[in-house]
Amino acid sequence: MQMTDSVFMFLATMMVWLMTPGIALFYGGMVKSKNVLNTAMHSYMPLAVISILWVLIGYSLSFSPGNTLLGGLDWVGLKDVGFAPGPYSETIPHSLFMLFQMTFAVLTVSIIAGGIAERMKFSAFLIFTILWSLFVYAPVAHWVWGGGWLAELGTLDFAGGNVVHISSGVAGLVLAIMLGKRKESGDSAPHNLPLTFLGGSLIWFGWYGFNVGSALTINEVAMNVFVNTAVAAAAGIIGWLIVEYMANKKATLLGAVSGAISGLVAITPACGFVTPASSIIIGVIGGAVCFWGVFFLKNKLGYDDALDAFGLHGIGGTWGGIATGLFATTSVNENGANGLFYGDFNLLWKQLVAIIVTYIFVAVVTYIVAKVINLFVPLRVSEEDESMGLDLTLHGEKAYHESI
Amino acid sequence: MQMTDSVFMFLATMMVWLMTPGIALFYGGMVKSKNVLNTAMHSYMPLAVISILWVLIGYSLSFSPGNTLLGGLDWVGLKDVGFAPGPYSETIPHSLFMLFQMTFAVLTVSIIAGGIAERMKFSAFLIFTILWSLFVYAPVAHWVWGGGWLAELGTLDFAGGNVVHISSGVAGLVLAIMLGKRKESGDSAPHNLPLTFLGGSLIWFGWYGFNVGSALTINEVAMNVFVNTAVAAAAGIIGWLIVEYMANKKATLLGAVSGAISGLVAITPACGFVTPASSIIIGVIGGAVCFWGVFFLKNKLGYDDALDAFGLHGIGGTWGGIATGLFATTSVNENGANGLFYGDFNLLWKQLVAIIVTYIFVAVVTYIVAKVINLFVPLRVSEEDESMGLDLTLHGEKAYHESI
Amino acid sequence: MQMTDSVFMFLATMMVWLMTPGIALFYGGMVKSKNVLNTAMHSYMPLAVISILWVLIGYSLSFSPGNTLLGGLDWVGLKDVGFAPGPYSETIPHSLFMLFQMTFAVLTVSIIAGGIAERMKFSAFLIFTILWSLFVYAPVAHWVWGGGWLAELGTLDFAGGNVVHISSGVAGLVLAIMLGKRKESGDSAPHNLPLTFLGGSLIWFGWYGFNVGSALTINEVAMNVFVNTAVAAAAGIIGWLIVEYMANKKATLLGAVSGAISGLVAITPACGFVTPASSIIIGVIGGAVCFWGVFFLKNKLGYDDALDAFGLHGIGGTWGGIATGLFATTSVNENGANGLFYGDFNLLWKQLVAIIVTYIFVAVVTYIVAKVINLFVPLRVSEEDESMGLDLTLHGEKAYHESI
Amino acid sequence: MSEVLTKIEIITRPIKFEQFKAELAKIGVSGMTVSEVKGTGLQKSYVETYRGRNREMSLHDRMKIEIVVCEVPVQDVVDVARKFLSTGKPGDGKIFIYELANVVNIRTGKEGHDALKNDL
Amino acid sequence: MSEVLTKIEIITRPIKFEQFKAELAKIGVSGMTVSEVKGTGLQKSYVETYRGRNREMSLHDRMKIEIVVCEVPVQDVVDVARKFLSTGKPGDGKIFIYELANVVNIRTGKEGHDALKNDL
Amino acid sequence: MSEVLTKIEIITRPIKFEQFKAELAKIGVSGMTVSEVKGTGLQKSYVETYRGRNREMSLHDRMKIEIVVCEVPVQDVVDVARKFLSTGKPGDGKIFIYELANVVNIRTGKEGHDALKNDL
Ligand SMILES: Nc1ncnc2c1ncn2[C@@H]1O[C@H](COP(=O)(O)OP(=O)(O)O)[C@@H](O)[C@H]1O
Ligand SMILES: Nc1ncnc2c1ncn2[C@@H]1O[C@H](COP(=O)(O)OP(=O)(O)O)[C@@H](O)[C@H]1O
Ligand SMILES: Nc1ncnc2c1ncn2[C@@H]1O[C@H](COP(=O)(O)OP(=O)(O)O)[C@@H](O)[C@H]1O
Repeated sequence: MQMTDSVFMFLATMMVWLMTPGIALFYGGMVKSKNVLNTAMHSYMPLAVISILWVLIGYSLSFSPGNTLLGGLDWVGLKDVGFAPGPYSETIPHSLFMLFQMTFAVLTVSIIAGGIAERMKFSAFLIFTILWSLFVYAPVAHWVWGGGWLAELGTLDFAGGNVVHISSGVAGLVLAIMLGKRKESGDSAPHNLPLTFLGGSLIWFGWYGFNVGSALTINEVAMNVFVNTAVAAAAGIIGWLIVEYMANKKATLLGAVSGAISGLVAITPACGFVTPASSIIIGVIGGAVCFWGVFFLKNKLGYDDALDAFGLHGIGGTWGGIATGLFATTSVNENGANGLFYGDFNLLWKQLVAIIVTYIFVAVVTYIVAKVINLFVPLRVSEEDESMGLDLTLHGEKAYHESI
Repeated sequence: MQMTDSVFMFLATMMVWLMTPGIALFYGGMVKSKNVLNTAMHSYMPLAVISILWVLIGYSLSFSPGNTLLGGLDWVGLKDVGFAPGPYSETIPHSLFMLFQMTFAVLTVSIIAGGIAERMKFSAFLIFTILWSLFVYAPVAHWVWGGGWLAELGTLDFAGGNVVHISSGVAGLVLAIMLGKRKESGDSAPHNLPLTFLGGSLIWFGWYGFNVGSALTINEVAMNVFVNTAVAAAAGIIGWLIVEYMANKKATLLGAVSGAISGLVAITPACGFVTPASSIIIGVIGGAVCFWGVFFLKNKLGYDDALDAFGLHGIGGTWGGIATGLFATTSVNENGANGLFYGDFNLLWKQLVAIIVTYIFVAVVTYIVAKVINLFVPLRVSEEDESMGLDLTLHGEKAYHESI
Repeated sequence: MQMTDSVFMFLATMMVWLMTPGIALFYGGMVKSKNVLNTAMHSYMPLAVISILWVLIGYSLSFSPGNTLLGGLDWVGLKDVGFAPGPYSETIPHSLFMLFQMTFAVLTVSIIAGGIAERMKFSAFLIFTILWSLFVYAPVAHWVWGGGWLAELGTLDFAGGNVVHISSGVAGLVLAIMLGKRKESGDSAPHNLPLTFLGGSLIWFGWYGFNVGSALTINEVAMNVFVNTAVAAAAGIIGWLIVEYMANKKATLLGAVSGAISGLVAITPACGFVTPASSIIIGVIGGAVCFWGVFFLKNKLGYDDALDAFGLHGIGGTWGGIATGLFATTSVNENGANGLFYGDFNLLWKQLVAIIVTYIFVAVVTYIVAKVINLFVPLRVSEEDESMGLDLTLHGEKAYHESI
Repeated sequence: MSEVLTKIEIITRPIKFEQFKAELAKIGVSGMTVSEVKGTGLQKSYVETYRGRNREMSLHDRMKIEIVVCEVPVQDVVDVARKFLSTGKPGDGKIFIYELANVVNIRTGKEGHDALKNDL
Repeated sequence: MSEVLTKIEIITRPIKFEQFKAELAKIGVSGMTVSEVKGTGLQKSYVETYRGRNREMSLHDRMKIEIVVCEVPVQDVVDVARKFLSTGKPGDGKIFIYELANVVNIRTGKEGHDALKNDL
Repeated sequence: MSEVLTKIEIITRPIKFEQFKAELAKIGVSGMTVSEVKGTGLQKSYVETYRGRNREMSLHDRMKIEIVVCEVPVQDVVDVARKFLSTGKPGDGKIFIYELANVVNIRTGKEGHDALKNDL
């Protein structure tokens, strides 16, 4: 046990914690003013329900030794999860590791809300988050971090490209397709970009805790992660804006913020295994491909991924997973592996397997969960509620009041 | 002296610091747009005046050895409060402990502003904060934390249920009653809920520093506090929303944020002495009783506690104090005690004494202080100023400007 | 190497990082609603471009040993900047020191944006930031912190009064004069003060990391800095509001926030060398002179320093530099010196030299850089763009959308 | 068609609208349109101050209520409004009265007098 | 001058304005003024709830579109509007029609009929 | 009563209102009502872009100034407005002139011509 690491991880946990309200604000600013509270609520409620779920059973399913597919029930209700270090780090309390991971579990679910904004029933989404967290998040987290089969296979995912970003992005996409388009999808513009800017800034801030904290100690790898995260986000902005400027002759603020997030998503799986120079490249390409996903792919395929949960997290996470297979080098982290550009094709192959399996698993289970819920609670709100706005119809509130 | 603890407490201090601007935003979003700056100012000014007051005399009155009712003047002007550890912790600089406590003193005063919103004179409130901090906060803090009679009695108040929440809540209530209702009290709705959401999120964030930091070191108790705080806040949301849904058939965002704060207030005195399972119960009930206070009690008794300073902090703090007497167990913290549910009635009794005495003392002194101020400066603004809005009439500013 | 210091500096770095989005929000709230995104973008883009520039070359030019005027090229592309401690601290990784300094380099540029708001071409500003960072920031940082001639001379600048505040303030002023007045300068009022309040709060929060972190370790000096920063900010509010109240019979929220920043700017160079009592005086005067600069000097001289980059940072930084020469005492920091009030005139003299040289150097080079850019890209937007608003004309976005 | 269509436009300070609406409902007014406006008139101007700079502003927050009536007598509406809105202080506002040429109900297509009838 | 100037004021729910504008352009309407208003009428009221307190609100978001025409027949505008806006549900809104005394084009100074002509 | 009540409605771009008001005060106009509107007319449309998607928008920010006069000649108001507001570029706006049936002062109850007089 080392107190310094505990302080570090307490800080990192708090930083990641802040990303969830950050997402709520980031998303909230992008919807119409009649839906901002509902949207924020979607991202906020996981702080309540998933947190409780996590201590009750989620953590055990994800991290307790079990089999290669799912954790066991040993740590249900935090049994044996106390101050003594757990198997994942000798230097911090087990309960602290559990809380650090709780913030990831919460955040992942709150990202999904971007795909379903402005048309999903609140109660349906609430139920969905619980089931999804158990049936999708827990296994995928277990595969990668809990000693499951992807870990055994030797794929690399430093801070959660697969577990957090691909899984939430794909889930958002599946739900978006199942729900169908918003009635006013073609016509919508962010009602409050400063709010989105603020949210995006909190997200970026927290991401340093997300990535650097994933080292679980402040060592050489952690410091490299810190540098990589900083430059990849910066490069993501530049990548996005260049492509945006080429396409539209404008560099937008929403683009800059989105680019930062794209860069951050892209570097997430790779950050502990690549050099800063590679990180810049990964970030620039991350920004560019996410713009492409949001702009071109979405238009082309016609789904209404309202706030681009898939466009940023799914696509960025996919690129990040691939990039790890290309740019990883053991010179940076001896627990890592060499990627294609360092002479080894193996890793890229494993990364692709991990990505593809995650896509399929998440898509299928998300679909089933949503279909089952739909038997009891319709997923989509009524047309009238949608046009009146979900804040008023589902929550009985309006975000803004003027004098009259 | 241990550097790790210093870093930890620096972090905790900064987190609590952030709660005060958080309160300003939280409250600011809930008032009419013509009063948002005035409301924010009420919660912001303590950062200026109480901070200076604290180093000059407040800290000494609260924490220096004195008698059991009030601290002495030994540490006036930070005399002897330097880098060497003080009596409250051997592992951190005395000045750091002083700053940590400064953020509590500031925050407490800024909470009061919720009771008096939209009708109190700025100058009167400014003077009030200074006097109240000396005549109410300092003694109560001394009783509980400075080695005063409540400490001697053996009451438990881990992070400030009595000192911070009950005292500010009761003060807010007394002022609210003295000021009378706002002219438009029945008619007011939050002018900007995203602002309130943001403020509420910063408050929650900071609360981890508030509770965990109160351990003054990152040990087993601190880690338990961390878990308890996380689950109690989550449970508070759930508790509030369930009751709200039963009452109104809606789960609101303002309700969720208020529920989180209710849960946090409720767990504050208990967090270092109870188990996570108890924390969930305390949180759920906390959310429920605060909703009851805000909804039913306020309506019934007819006072205009505008932003529910008493409704959340007073009622939540009271429940938290009682809950400590019920759920505390020495299995979690050997410096604690066993509550009723662990076989000992003594603690509950002491908790009730502490609560009742705090209520009476705070109410009486708050009343006297306010009455005295009223002799020199009227507490309430003129009718005309109230209807024009306090931002314009008291501060010469408007929060928002459109093109015209 | 000491892990505790690394955690501390990680935290401090993150806190300073947050100041840049903070500035974007702070400034964004003060402009017209048609320019808020452009203004935020000016302060946000340095996070992208200056970050990359810093790892590529900026850090090397500023900090690598070179001559007394400029650093060398030894650390270009982070060569030799790794986990092993660098020359500036034995207890933290060199790369961490580099990142801490990165946040300063980014922030400095983002402050400049206050002078040029609502009329400068985005592309011109973007190019300007890059060149200015190389030709102005790097040398000045090297002089003071990189072992350059100002360090040799023995001037004191604890956390960057010269490097960060005077340099950005003067640059903002020079650009403001070159650009000329905004068409609607007489008529403009902050479009969203709660946003400005929020930004100002994040700035203050981050400033603790800025000042305390500049100690690079959490020792006696650092703790004194912590106290000084807290009281100087508080005193800055009081100083500003007193003078404002005397002038206008109103104490404003914008004044309070501006006063806090004034106090923080003023204490920045001094914080590691003076006592808390001196800090209160420095803060009060800081608030007062900045109000004078913003109110009287600006009106008198007639330049349009739109959001008072010079008024707060230039003037406050100048006062802070002088104050260091007056109030510094070796009793607080043996690596410091005694100021005039402690019997030695020498330091004040050196401080004045440092300030004057910085003014001249920054003004001249800023002017040249801007003139050269103007040959290729006009600095100022067209009249039509200015009246339509820069958000729409330069970025194709609108900050707020209502239902129609 | 002898019916006369009249628009009554009330400019006043922000008020408790729902109560006012209830009063009007009593005399048979069911539909109305409300908007936020700014107004200048007798009420004295105020001063805003930003970073020391003062600006004298004379625009006050006002509410504009538009009511089109046919059967309901105009005078009744004016009376109710005066009773509810008059405080005796500058800023109470004005009522402007216009004649309309026609009204069309978008949903039913009915015109004039019938357009204002509330049939579902 | 035998020309008649008419203002057509449409009150309806928030709509896709650009599409509506395109429809109107087809019949020759080029200029119009739009504002956000609130309206109460047949559409049922809703409940807002804050910290347990319920408030019944009957003001809905509405859009006011003002079009002044001279040459374009009023009936054409009404027809286009009804076609585009009518959903058959309460809340579709009303069209109010007024006569104008005159129009002045600020830029050119031209009056009446000519003021509405779009010559640059 | 031979008095004629006239409403002058000016639609123009956002302007420095306090200065404009001062100009109007010179010719005796004391009360007016202002609101933010959007307008489409000759001024060319602009493009907004969000995450790559472009939208062409033709609604510009406009200000609507309503002035009801009785004694003050309408032409004077029009002249002052044109002088102050005309820039010669599309978007300067229009002035619409209506006749009123009556005006009531809520505070005093006075009607018509007298309702507009500023007696306290
Ligand atoms: N001549 C006018 N033309 C248009 N609007 C007016 C006129 N006179 C008053 N108003 C509107 O009525 C509001 C109230 O008028 P004011 O003169 O302040 O009140 P009162 O006449 O009751 O003292 C003004 O703010 C303005 O919006
Ligand atoms: N008599 C009226 N005077 C002024 N505005 C009206 C009147 N009747 C309706 N309106 C406006 O038209 C809107 C739509 O009217 P409503 O009665 O809800 O729809 P519909 O008549 O199509 O069922 C209302 O919200 C209100 O703004
Ligand atoms: N026929 C019309 N009906 C209603 N409003 C109009 C009409 N024509 C113009 N407007 C309003 O006047 C504003 C200015 O008109 P525009 O044609 O842009 O300017 P100009 O005629 O001076 O070139 C428009 O934005 C619109 O709000």
